[in-house]
Amino acid sequence: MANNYLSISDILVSNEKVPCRFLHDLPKLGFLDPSCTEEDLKAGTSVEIPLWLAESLSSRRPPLVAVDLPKVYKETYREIFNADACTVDLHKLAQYFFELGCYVAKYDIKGEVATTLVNTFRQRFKMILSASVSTDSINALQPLSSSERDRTASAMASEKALSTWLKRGDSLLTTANMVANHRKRKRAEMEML
Amino acid sequence: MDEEQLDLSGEEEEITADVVLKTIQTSWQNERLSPEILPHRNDMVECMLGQIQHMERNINKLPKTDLRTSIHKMELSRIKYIICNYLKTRLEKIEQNCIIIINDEKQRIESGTNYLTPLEYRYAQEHLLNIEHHLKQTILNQVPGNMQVFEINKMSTVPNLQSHVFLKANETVHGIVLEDHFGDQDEEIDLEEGSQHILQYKFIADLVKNGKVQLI
Amino acid sequence: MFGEKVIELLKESERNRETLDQYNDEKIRQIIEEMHVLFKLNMNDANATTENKSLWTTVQVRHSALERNKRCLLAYLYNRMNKIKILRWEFGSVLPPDIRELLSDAEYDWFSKYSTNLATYMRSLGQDIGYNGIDLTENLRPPKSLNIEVLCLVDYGKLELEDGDVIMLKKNSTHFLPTSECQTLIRQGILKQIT
Amino acid sequence: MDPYEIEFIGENRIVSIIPNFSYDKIYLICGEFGPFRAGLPMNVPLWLAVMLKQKQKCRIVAPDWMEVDNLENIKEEEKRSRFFTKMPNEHYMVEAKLILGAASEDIPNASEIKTIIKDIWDIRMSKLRTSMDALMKSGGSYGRLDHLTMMEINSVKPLLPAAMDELLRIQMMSKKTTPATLNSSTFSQSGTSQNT
Repeated sequence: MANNYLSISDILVSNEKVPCRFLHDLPKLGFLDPSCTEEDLKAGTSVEIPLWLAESLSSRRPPLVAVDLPKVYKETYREIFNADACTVDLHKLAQYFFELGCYVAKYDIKGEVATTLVNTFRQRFKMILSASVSTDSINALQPLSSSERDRTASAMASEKALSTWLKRGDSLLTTANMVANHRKRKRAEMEML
Repeated sequence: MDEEQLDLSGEEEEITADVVLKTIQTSWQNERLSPEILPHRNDMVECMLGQIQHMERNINKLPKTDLRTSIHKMELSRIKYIICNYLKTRLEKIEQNCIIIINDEKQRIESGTNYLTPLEYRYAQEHLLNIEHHLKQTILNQVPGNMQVFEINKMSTVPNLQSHVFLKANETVHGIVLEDHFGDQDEEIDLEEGSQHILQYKFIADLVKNGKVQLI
Repeated sequence: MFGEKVIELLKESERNRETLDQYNDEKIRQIIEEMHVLFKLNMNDANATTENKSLWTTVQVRHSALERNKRCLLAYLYNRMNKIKILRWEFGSVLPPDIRELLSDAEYDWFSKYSTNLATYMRSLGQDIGYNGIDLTENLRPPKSLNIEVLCLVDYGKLELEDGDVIMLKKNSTHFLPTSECQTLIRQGILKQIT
Repeated sequence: MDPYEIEFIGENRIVSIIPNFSYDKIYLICGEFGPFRAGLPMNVPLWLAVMLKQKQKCRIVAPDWMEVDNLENIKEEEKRSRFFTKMPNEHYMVEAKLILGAASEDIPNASEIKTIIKDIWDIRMSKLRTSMDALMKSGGSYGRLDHLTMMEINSVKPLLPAAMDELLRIQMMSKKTTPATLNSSTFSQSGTSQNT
């Protein structure tokens, strides 16, 4: 996954909220805290704000906020992941677990988040392996995080291409993807009318 | 039809058509499988295009029903597939990373080690202009004052040279260092002739370019 | 105001990765308008920082939001540009009206410019050695046989083959044609390979 | 790559045919073949063999390795070994699929051979999945894959390389100590007063 300025998936990851404590007063920005009724946001207030904003404010000199770890990266959850990462439903818990983790790991000075991320990723690889050849793909996909699902989907696609190749004689020339998809969508829209 | 002895751009060295074809095939396969754009092989492509043209003229002299006609046509369509796919793959990479490719290419042109053909280079420059024009037209010219800049450094995407690739060693290469990013310990491996590996592209990028390994 | 609208836009296009949605002119306009509002607020408060120093942090927060909005808008547009490029390869240089409608005027302009650049490149291929170009949108699949049997899916009309023969492509008619001459029609969904 | 592209590469392999017609040498770009003498075996590229067979111009000669006892041995060896054993050639599956698909009547014991080759393929594919998991668990940054054929290697793409890329990215990003800038620029007062 490209981690660049124009990447939509990176933008969606950085839209995830992280807990922060404001270190300075912020006049007129009370709306950032849903429970705040004042016009101004006071120093010391703890609020969940999107990662992009948190990163930008904490990288100022002096920092404007102190970023805290989201709960899935804290010790309680780390213990669960370290015990058996494969039992966790990441789709429910944190669908951008690895991507968000990469950003927030630096706020954990002891480096334990980094270790958990790496171990979790390694352990859960076999879930992708088995989901990609599973006959019950809906259930196999369920506990996977967003990027794990993407990876499984592309593995399934190559699995399918291979088994088609093994079964078929010749490759048929087919309608281009975009053409076919637009036609499918048009048909669906017509049916809805 | 006689076997062709092809004379490449007036150089002394003579090279047969089947060698040209093998070179193109290898370049195509490497281009498809490497994350970065590789030095062009326009000499080989043009040579093969000439060969195709020559062959097509000869086919036209044969009776339509002649078995040889369909055999030659089949071979030509196989070669055309490789050439088209090779050139198309390069265009895709050029479009994808055009900012960085143009920058690198400017330096390479100075040192005479260009990776792109003149046509490709022109295509890349035009492509970047088109992108810039569209983004300015639609967004940048409309947003508030200090947001209007086309920030070329942010827009630039780079090929991931750390991506993992499969390779087969064409000859034995000793002492490939698998650098460790985390300060633990670098590892050193040998690629014996015929052996196959998966590792980061950047460790063997030079070996792809000088033909000591083949991506698979 | 802080990038929520623009995220809806991106989520929409992320959901339909395989197709192009209608260009969302209205939403883009609203987002740009909001950026102007933020910008004005910032201008006013920046001038007032001499009296109230803590306004400075507020200005910085808004500036981050402006940058964020810009990034999201560019990503939205760039993503569509990539899809529009694919249209050129799959439909050719003339878009069917129902697809054309999905593009804004500026995007159609981008499509035409992309198309022209590509055409110029392809036309120049092999010119030194007497070629008049190579069409890279053909020969997309490894060739398997010289001729294939196809079913015509629409009333298309006449098709002139390289050898001068003219055939009528009528809906539900089947033909045995040279692969090289019908692959574009297959890609456009006019013919279907049966074998 | 698409399996058909790997097949396309494998189709350049040379196989033996027995033509039922006679003709002079043919000079192809990839080399010269012939002369064709009815009833006499000769070598041609696999794509040409299949093409001539479809036109009923030849019989395809079974490659040396395509033989029941030999394949049974390979299968046993493959089962016994923890590692991948060496296959008859680097495109064995493409060769088998094309020859048995186009010319099964030319190959003695074709259906038995088909079954054994499929068994060997399945054993190797399941070994491949186990090795991928082992590779990721043991480090996931480097692997040696001798004796895997191109089609087999292709079957683990994009999954294996993509997972290795992602693992490396996680390691690098999460170990970074300095805060990432996340594409934000620093605000400067002079910036706001421009263009107003």
